[in-house]
Amino acid sequence: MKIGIPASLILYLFSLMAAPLVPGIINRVKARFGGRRGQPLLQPYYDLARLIRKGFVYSRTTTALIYWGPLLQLAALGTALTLLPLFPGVPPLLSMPGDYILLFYLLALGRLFTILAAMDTGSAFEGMGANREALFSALAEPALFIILATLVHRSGFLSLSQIFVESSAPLALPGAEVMILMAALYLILLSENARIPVDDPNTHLELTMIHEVMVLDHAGPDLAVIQYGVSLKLWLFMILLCQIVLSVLPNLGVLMPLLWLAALLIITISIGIVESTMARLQMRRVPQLLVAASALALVAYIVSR
Amino acid sequence: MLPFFIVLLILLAGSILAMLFVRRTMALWLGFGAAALASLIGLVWSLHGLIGRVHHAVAYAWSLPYASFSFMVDGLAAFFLMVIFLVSFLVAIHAIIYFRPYAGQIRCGLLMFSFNALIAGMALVVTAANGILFLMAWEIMSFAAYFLIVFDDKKAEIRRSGYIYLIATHIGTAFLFALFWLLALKSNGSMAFAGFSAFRTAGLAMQVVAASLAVLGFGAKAGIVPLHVWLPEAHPAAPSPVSALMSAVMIKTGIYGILRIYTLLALPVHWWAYGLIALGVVTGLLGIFFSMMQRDLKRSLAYSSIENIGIILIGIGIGSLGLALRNSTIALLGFAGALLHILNHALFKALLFMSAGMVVQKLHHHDMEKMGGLQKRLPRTGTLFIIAATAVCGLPPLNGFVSEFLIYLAAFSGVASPGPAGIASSLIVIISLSLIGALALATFAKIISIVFLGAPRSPEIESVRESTWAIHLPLMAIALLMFAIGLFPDWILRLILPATVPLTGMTDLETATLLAPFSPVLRGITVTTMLFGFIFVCLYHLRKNMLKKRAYQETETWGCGYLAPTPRMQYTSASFADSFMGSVKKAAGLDEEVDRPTGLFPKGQSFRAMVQDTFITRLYAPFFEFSARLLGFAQKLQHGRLPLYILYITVMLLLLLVWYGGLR
Amino acid sequence: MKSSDHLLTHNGFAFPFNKCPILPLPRFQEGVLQQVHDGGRVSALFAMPQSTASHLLVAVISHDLEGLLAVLATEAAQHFPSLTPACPQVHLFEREIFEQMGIKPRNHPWLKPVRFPQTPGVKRKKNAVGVMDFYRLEGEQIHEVAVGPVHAGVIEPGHFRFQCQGELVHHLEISLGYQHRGIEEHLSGGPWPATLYQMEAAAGDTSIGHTLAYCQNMEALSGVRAPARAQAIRGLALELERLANHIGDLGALAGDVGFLPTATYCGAIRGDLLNMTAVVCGSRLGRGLLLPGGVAFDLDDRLIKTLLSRLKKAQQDVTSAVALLWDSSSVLSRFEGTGRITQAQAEEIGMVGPAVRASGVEQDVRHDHPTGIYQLFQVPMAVLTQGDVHSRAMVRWLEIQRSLAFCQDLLAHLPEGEVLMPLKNLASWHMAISLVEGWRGEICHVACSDAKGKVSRYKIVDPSFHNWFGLALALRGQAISDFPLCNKSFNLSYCGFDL
Amino acid sequence: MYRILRARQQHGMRTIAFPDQEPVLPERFRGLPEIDAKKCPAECTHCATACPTRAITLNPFAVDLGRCLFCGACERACPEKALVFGRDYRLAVRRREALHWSGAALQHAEALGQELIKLYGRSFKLRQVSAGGCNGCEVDINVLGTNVFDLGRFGIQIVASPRHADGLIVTGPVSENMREALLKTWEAVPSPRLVIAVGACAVSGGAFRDHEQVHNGVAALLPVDLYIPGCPPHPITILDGLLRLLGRRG
Repeated sequence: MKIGIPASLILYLFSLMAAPLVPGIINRVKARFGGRRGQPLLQPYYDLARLIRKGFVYSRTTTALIYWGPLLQLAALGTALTLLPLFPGVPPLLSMPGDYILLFYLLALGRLFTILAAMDTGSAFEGMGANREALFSALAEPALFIILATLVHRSGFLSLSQIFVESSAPLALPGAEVMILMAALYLILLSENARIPVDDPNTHLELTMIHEVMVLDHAGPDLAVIQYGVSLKLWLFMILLCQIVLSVLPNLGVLMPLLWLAALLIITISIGIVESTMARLQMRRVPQLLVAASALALVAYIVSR
Repeated sequence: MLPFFIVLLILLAGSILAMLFVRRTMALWLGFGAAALASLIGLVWSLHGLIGRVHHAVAYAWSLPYASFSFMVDGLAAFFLMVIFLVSFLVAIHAIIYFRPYAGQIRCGLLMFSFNALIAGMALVVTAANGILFLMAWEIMSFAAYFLIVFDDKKAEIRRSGYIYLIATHIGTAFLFALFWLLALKSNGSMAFAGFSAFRTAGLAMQVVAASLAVLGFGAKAGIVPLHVWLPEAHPAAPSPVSALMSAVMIKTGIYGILRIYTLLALPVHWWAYGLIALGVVTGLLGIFFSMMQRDLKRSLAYSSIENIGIILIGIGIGSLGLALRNSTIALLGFAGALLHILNHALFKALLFMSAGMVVQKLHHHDMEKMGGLQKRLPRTGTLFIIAATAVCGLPPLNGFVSEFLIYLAAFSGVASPGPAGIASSLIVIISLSLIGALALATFAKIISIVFLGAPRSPEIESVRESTWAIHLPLMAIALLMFAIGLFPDWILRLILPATVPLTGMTDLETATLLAPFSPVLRGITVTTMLFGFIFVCLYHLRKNMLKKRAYQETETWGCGYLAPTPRMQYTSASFADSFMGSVKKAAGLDEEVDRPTGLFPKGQSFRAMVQDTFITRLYAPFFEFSARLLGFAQKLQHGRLPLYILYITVMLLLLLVWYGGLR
Repeated sequence: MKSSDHLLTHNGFAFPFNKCPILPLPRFQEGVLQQVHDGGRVSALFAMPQSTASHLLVAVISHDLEGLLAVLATEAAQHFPSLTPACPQVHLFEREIFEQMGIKPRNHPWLKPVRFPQTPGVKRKKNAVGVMDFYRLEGEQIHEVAVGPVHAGVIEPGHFRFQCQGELVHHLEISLGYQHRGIEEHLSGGPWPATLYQMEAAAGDTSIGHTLAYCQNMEALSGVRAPARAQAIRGLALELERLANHIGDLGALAGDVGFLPTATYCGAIRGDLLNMTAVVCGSRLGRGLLLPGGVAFDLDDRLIKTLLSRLKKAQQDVTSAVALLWDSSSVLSRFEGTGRITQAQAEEIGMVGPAVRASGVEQDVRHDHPTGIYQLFQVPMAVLTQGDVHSRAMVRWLEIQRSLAFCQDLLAHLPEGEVLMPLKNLASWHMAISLVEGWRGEICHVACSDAKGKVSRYKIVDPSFHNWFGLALALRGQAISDFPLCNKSFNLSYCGFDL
Repeated sequence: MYRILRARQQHGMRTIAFPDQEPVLPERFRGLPEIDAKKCPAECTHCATACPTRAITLNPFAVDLGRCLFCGACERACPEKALVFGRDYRLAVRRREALHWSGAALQHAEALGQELIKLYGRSFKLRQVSAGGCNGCEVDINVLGTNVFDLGRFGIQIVASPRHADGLIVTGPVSENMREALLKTWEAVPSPRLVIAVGACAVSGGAFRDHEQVHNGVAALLPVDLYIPGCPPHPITILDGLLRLLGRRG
């Protein structure tokens, strides 16, 4: 267990600040692709600022769980980010062997209470979303853990900070394997963050949504907490992906921050491109996609031996 | 050992007094009070033994052939005693209030008698150091449990559950007879546990047979798939505090048995580890899968116990793997994780069953499809259930996370270790643990949602009111303990270490040294979860302050502006489970009675989905049908009644004959 | 067809009502069944008050192959045996008759409210909208999903009740009536000054279609023919309306599966088409263009040139935008096999428009009962057989191409002359029937005049009235997440149904 | 992918420059009427009689733009061409009375108060309720979301749940059958909340005014913050109204 240095703290705060920018950039990419001016880059911040100042509306059916859900989810994400090395070479705020288990179980805690918050309303819509979320995340979980096992296996280290920070050539994976691993993680990223082809963040149809429909009854500051949480979660997965990408690239020293930003930007833009060019999968096809992600991860694991 | 005998004495006295004064309300205090008192003494004593690393061993002669009153309490036994007495203590206190409606009834006296007998039986099982004594204790425990299960024996399905339990448990006992006979062969017919260590010299084949017999015999009690079928029958049938006791601790005696035999055999070898892991994975995955499918609340909890037995087995398996790989870190983490999970599961499953019991007591049924909206009416019960459910999903900052974390860490260490052996099985452990965890999350999300959240699905729920504070006190104590373990795992792990000694074959000092590097890890969990709690509390207060200043509206759940929403417009348990079955509905044992709407103007169709345990429908039912046909002649002699029971007796007699023959 | 049992007429014609024989009820019903059996289709079935005690039941049967309309009439008092069991396509008509006039179809399998009218004067006890005896799949394990009236998108209100087992829809029932504004009721005694504009707003996305049907009726009743140039401009407007909506639908279908390129482009091209209508008349939806007797706006050469060049541009744009759709396998996998309606089902429930043509039925008013410019300029019919979302989308695409060609052809050969004829008084005791192939399908208007030449009964049948039931059937056994896609592939009107 | 990029190339950037540049409207577009009362012969009532919604009152001459369907019937009926429809698309107002137009300049919609502008200026989410609308206004609201008008660039969006919204955008005359649904939706919007009435129906009942099945517009049930007349209003009119409300056009 190690306590990080000021750099880690700065990075942590930067992450908290920058996370809502990601959906903003994705929207810009989609606007470019669609041939429209599109939402301002900072629109997610404007939305948060508005929501945080609005009033509350609660259903008479609901209990305290409806706001416990978003709060626990955000607290879990805020904590999870302290366990993740945010930048190559800089250790996270907290670190210990098995920290990734704690990280993803914290996220799972957030997910459980998000589901409960949705089900608290007693609406079939939210039930539908919660059901889909529960199923898809259950299928994504093994894939995620195989990816982690691959990282641990390759590096021989038991903590994220050791894997990404302390080892000199962290993964030393040959190109093909790291590509497979990234592909698997990328699929999980799309699925866990409710993006196309699994979910459509822009759709406004109760019956086809997953994430959006779970928060149909959340208003004002509660919704702000949820939306901020959504961008933090996306950020978290992007950082993980980014770390794997950068771990196979040579260390550029002073240019590292640029490389880091570039990698994050490329991932963001790629999400925008996927959303601009692909249709959504049929709901019953999504499990197949997630099993495919597991299979990919498994291939990466086996090949990497 | 004296306090231990005093404990037994108090239990016996309590049973008898409860029966004597059964017509008075006081009987509840006598019966359950004695159980609580005895358990408290036992708890202190076992804790003392565990912390102080005090080993007890006594033996008194017994006139029965091969038998002796021989007791032994080492770290492992002390740990199990602690779990048994801890849970018994809390359940007994809860039961004093829970059974008030039955006060004065004769069957209530029998209940208390059996309750105390069950506790005594379990305590004896984990302390017995002689085969015969052990089997006697085992039978006391089993029969006590039987009478507890059929407490409400007016209902046919409860009697049926009782039979299934009785058959299953005695088939298990039959295997145990065989096991002890086999073990005794190598120690010149002696039934003393101490002598069984001679079995270590036996050949691999014998070892395999013994280990298999142990798994079959004890596995039937623990609920290892496919020997689990009695569990989902018995748990819903029994009154909830009894289910709590059975599910939380009684089935763990099966695990104890496996562990005890394990210490007696010349294991570990790879195949044993692989076998346990495989069994654990199958048990865990199928357990949670069937748990998800249930519509009966208590049945679902029962299947979740099977799942947790699976996790415990995985832990033991990976521990054994560590031993086989000569990697003591993995071994220690695996066993410590498994043992801690035994304690953890005892806590949260007791809490789950007791809080579920309070729901059941109010509604008089366990059908989740008729529940809903109870969190508003039973806020304390609901909150306790949610805490327990969070723990059973293995989520921080509760205790379930810590034990799963240790097992994970063992598996990840396996993955990280340079040797190729065991990497595959470690990966399997990681994959299945993550899948089990995610499915458990989905399952309990479903249970909480359908039972406690949303709008009531039946009108009688409207009038349900919360019980007195007192009944919740033992439950809250459990919840506090769970938080304590979750937040300070370092501390609890030290407590458990002595129990790993007999399993790993290491000394106290060795285990302590090995574990030293993990103290910071566990303190890391403390810091992280504390940070999590801190962030949450900050956010919570931020929101609370906002709420004071902001406009606040209360309305109905957004239902698209429809005029007349009904509780039917909520997800049902079956609907939630449906997507998890995917395309394996038939294989999963789903028996759908769908009268699909056809034609342009359908009228009056209905739908019913029943999930039956595939092992019952595909394995046992055909087997017993076949046996019943085989025993058709006996049917005539017995006026055609109870063929299954006859089968059981016949098998028993046969086995006894074999046993006698073998010893002579 | 026994000619003594009915009166045969053509689309857009008026006839003295006493020419139509009033049959005894059994013969009327036999006649309807016989004609449906012989390939007829019930275009309208309605009641009109005759005296205080009795009502006249009138059925309009379309014989598409012959291009004829058969009219049957009978007298009905309190009740009549329901025809629905033998002829399911009348089930909504009978429910409507019961709701409007209180005449009960006996043994109707699903006698439920249609529009939940709240108005005084209607002999029903006050019933809350959307609260009715929905079909229910019994069992505690089924959950219901109730969608609407206020939907997530910018959509009109309607209530959809699903009986679901997880994601699987066992049954869908649709309950409308939220948009009920009393158009039909208020037409009696008209036409009023606002009537024309109520027709434009009967189904606001089909302004041209409904107004055209209305104008044809008024012209037929007053014996005036709109000039050829006006007829051509009407045809142009009708096709522009079709184009705009079909292109919009393809975009929306793409949007529903999250396929952004086609969704965005088609959304914009649809606007271009709407703007072409605005070039003609100043309103994007063609409001104020059609008048009984002709059209309010003429086209000059400059405008024709503008329109032609815009059409060409739109043709290029839409071709490339829609090509992306058919090229994308991820889209096709969502479309194919989803929400199937078989030809037998489609014919049994009497569906119309692109939806029925996607199920293999050859039926198009422009082709079967042509009026106006369609008697001179042909539009080839687009028929596919699969009956799934893909077919319904593809039929639209075929119709888009044919309409584009038609419009360009028409603009190049616009007849000369006046565009408006003054309307005369309506003939008394006459009935006129007018069918128009709107973009959703057959629009049927029936007008009856009284002794003073005022409208005594005006019946409007929007294509959606026939097709909503098709959507409900298409959803059986489908995934609930595919509902928006299926719904959009029909894209039916709520207000056109509710009136 | 290549085809998608090519299509993108072909279709180009479609978003109009409004509000930085004035929109291009069709020649025959009917916007704010223009009256030359001097041309009116005495006792002439042609326009008032021709009006299907009786929006025109004489002596003194006034048009209730809230009722006006912009159908052009009065223009056609006027023998002296004293009344013609102009091309001014800016019709949105904040108060109902402002729609009683008598020839003077229209009192365009003022921006919201300072507080609300701060709250909603850059982010404004609406829930649309079609309360008996004919799908005409709905179509023109929907069109705002296309890349031509691109409502999103102003931070305005139509959202799925009223809980997420800051106001309702109501179309249709509010049929009796939609009354309760509308009120339920209103209840579900967290405050502060606004109501925007779009189209003649929502403003006054439009062509269905005084039918007993309708409520003659939203104002009968909810406090309206912005009236956008027209049947249906041109999308640019709606957009103009929204932007004025948010103080982004003055």
